[in-house]
Amino acid sequence: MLEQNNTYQPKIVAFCCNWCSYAGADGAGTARKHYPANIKIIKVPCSCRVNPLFILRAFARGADGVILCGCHPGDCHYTTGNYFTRRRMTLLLSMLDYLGVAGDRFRVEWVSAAEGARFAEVMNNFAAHIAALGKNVKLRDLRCAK
Amino acid sequence: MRKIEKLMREKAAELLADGAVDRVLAWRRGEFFYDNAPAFFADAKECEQIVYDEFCPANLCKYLLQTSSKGLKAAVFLKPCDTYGVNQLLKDNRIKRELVHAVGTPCSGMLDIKKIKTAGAKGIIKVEAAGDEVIVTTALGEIKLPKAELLLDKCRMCKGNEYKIADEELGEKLPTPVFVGDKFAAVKAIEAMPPEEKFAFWQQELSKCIRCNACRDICPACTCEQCIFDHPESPVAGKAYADPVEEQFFHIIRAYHVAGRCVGCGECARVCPQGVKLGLLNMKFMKDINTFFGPYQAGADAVTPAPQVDYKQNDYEVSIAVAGKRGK
Amino acid sequence: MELTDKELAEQILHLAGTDVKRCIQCGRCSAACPVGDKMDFVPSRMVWELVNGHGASLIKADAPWRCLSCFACEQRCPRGVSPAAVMEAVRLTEIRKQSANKLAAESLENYPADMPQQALVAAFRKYSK
Amino acid sequence: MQKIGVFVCWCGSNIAGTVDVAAVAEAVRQIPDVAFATDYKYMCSEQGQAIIRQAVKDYQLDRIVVCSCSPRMHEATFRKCAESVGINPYMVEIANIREQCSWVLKDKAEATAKAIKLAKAAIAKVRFNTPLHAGKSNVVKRALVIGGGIAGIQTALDIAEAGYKVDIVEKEPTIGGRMAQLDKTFPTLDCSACILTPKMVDAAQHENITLYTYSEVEKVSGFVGNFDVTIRKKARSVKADMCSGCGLCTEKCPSRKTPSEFDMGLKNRGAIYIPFAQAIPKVPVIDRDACLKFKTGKCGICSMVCPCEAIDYTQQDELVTEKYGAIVLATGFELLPLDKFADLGWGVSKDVISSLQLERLTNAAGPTEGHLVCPSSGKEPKSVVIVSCVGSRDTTERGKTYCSKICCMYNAKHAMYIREKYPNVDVTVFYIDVRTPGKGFDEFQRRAVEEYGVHYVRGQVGKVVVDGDGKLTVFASDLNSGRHLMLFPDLVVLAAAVKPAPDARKLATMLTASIDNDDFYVEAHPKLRPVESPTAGVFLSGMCQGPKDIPETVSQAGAAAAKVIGLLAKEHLATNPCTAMCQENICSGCKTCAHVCPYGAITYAGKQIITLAGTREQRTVAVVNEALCQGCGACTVACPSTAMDLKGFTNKQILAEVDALC
Repeated sequence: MLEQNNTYQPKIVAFCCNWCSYAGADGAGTARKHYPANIKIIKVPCSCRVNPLFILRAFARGADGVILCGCHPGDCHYTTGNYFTRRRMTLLLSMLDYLGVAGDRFRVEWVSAAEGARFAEVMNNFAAHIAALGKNVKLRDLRCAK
Repeated sequence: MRKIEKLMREKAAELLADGAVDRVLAWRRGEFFYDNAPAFFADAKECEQIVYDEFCPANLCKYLLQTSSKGLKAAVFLKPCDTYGVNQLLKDNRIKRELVHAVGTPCSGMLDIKKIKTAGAKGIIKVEAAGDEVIVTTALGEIKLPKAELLLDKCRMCKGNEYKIADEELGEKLPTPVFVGDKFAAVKAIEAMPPEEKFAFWQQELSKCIRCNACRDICPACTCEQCIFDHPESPVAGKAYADPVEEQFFHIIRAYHVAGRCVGCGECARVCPQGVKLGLLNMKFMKDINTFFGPYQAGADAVTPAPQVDYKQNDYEVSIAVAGKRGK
Repeated sequence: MELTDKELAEQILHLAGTDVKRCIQCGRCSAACPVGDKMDFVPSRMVWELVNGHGASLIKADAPWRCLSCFACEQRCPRGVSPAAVMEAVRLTEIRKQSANKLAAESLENYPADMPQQALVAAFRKYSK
Repeated sequence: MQKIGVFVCWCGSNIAGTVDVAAVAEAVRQIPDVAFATDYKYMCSEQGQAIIRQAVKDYQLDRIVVCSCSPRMHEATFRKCAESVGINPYMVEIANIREQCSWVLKDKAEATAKAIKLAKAAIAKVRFNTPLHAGKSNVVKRALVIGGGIAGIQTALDIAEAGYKVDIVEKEPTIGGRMAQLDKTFPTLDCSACILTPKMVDAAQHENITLYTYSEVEKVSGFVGNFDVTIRKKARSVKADMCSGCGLCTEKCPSRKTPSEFDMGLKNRGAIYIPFAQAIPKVPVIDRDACLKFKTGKCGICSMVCPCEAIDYTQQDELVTEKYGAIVLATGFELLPLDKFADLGWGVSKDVISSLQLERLTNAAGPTEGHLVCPSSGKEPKSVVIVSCVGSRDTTERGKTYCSKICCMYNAKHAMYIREKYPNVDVTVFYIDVRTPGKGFDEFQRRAVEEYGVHYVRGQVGKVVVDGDGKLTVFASDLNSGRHLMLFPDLVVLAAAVKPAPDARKLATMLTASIDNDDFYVEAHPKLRPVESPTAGVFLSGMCQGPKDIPETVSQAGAAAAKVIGLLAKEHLATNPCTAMCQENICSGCKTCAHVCPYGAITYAGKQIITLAGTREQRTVAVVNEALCQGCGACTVACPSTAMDLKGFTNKQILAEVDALC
């Protein structure tokens, strides 16, 4: 057994763009909107900075969930960044789903700088969703047929 | 095909003799009659060694990297499906158009020796295609087999006899195998599986891989100066790190990297010594790109930007795109 | 066991299922109420009592029994609060306390034929739980 | 060996109340290469910074991690502090243990554990930090103000007075904006036109100001100090340089079916029109949708009567491109459309009007020359009801959740207008709360009650019923007395909520300025940077940022101007050093990255490359223009061989964080 069920705390990595979602996370803090401690944020300048490799790496290292947050499409600080993110992540998510590995453990959400409360809500929902799924082991085992 | 072989030899010799090109890229007889190999020809006199028959599946376009980087002008014989690869190399700025002399070479489908052997032919001496049939000469005599069943997998999904790039064409275009049915049928079958089944399937497929890199080396879209898997600074640590991440994700990342650039030539699956169904990964991305971003065929020309470097303001949202296809 | 004022208010609030804390006491509900002038506690006052936890005063009020359940108050509320639901909750609290139906379907024939439909519907809403 | 210093801030009790800061310092002290770790009450204070400086000297630190509030708050502070002791500012990383930890968690053990994790991630990242150096970019000494209302005019005047060129783009045919429509202004009751029109003239005549009226911003590119803006000058169909502004054409125009926008639909205007007498520029425009000449080809009267031959039916839209160093958004507001308030009589009776319509009705230059009349009958009303908060503080889909701020004051003003001129007219104001913060504001509202005899009733109007004869009945409730009221006014004024101008969102997208759910522009910081947008070089002035009255608008306009002047006064701007970089020996020159660059910052050049194998080769590789690159990182992911990386957010740095957190 890796961990006891009752002590199981999912590990969740949130990639947040500096201009919208990271500011949204700050907003959640300012408004004292609670979200679980197991969500850890990594700041990136724009959601388009997030390489699918980072997400795979997080999963491989034992993350139970990965969420990528950026500005709403059309509101990207860099004008077009999140449009590319959207296409890239559509392909990635679809592929994860196709491989039967982490399709339901990866999410993309758009959270603006003004949406502090929504940031907390999105994180709470995602954390509850991941907690319900339980520990992620598949990606670590993908290439080792027993 | 013999006729075409003669035309090829003449054309190659002519181009080399004139000094119109520095090299000719063609096929040469291998150890067995069915393993014709790619070869460079620099001398008009050698051109008699050029062979062309139903066992020349290799796409020669990637060898243009070598000539182009050295500033050598090369003539290359391209079957219709091979022309997509050339366009992709041009689009990726990997070869110089002025250093390529593309010669369209008719093809009516390449044969799979494994399938011929499986069909019951033993002690094969010679194989010749004649219309819809294949005449197999064995030590025990001649047998006739239906050609359609002996084609290479990639030829069963033939894209047609159009050359997407050609400076000249040899002879008349040949009728190509007609593929009937859904080329994404196998992808759809996996998509329809429950997650556990998908996982089991891929776990089994990917575990076969021995990391020989044949798929990467043959791929006309895999043309990086330095592959990230060989590069110690890259996000997937290099071999020295012996990180399991690299092992697990090699094929996923490779497929992701060539998505939108993969021309669907099927060479990766053909050369895989372990028979990993690599096409299913590439075809999945192709299908998704077509579904989510609109019809796109990499290599159809050398200018249209790949879907991942393009966008529409009203593209599907990530969750909607994927969930919608899941049928939720 | 006798409920305290606060507990009573909580019970009513639970039954009402409307977020009374959002109320800004603008009074649109009361102004829109067709029988507001006949009520001891106008709809906004009902909500206000509930916000402040005065359950007992709600139970004592006559207003819920005058309410037509026309939902004009809910429809006009700029804050998405439903005073009608509060009225209903107070009635239910009272009715359930007696654990007996006051109105049975059979009693319908005792009513005059020209009695307005809305009055009948309202009566059954209130008394047939 | 690296020497990392970790400084854990208490932020008073903001962090220390929930996170065991000493435990965080102790935990990170155990990490290799952490040469020093401590905690202090206020790291950002002078004493806190002194601790950092001292530790750098004592322990020869080369990297700093501060566990504190959001980097958006004090990253710059700590970078400066590092620089002052000779450490490159980009060798500093912030672990956000306030907004992301102490403020969102309650359990101390949990919060402490998370804070340690976040600190470890920052330490993991800082190991891969490299010194970065900011470049320089020029500042174009010209500002653009979008919107020609009082906010835009004031901002432009202040900038122009400081000696910089300013262009105002106004979508209407004249500058002046909403304020030009008003009769009087609170709390002084001085005439709106008397204080606005001189400013309009000043703006028009100022040698540093260029007006683009009847124009819209079409396209914006570039970045702070160097914006490229395309302005569409819509065809007026009148040659501005020839027109004398005599107005003959507007009088003779036979088309009279278009409601006047300026008079809020209370009057019709011609197809060729000047919005109002003091319009600047006083040049008419032809509304091509209404004009008979454009619709049927028959007419042309304006052209015939024009003494200056200024009418030009063939005029085309003109595109002007200009470079700007700064952009000010002053796009103003409009009233919430009241279509969903038919229960208050809107759209049912002509005598239910909006506050702005009342302004036009009482304005001496308005459609009735200042005579207050009921629009239905043209007769003077005997009693008037004013309804506050129509669509404001409304969380349903009908309205806006916020308080529109100005209505309480203008309701009092309107009531006074009426009582002043028509002492026999009864005025009742229905309100939820009367909110009058501001100098002399409460006194003003009290005057309405005490001196002018305006009835104030606490309670919202429930409905306004219009009977067959068009008579109005107002049902309301007096909450203070519990009394039900039925009033029969001749005129009902709805104090509609304010909302940002409809093109605010479109402009926000063009400028990548942040916008909130109600379409108000978001300021960089609500308290510390209230007139700046988070997008560098974009400033906010007036109502487009949030509801505010004229005095506030003018002060904000001045503040925005001061910020613009501060920016334009700089010869150079330090560019963001976190730009993309190309590892040339890996770059294949595939040009994929250039496709995704929004700034055109990537070009290709033939270069002599030393390959990984050590040989020399002539190859085409990507070259990043660091002045143009804004550091989004799109190229880094587009690159299949990861030859592109982003300084400050390198693959290694991000992966180190991933590894530390997983």
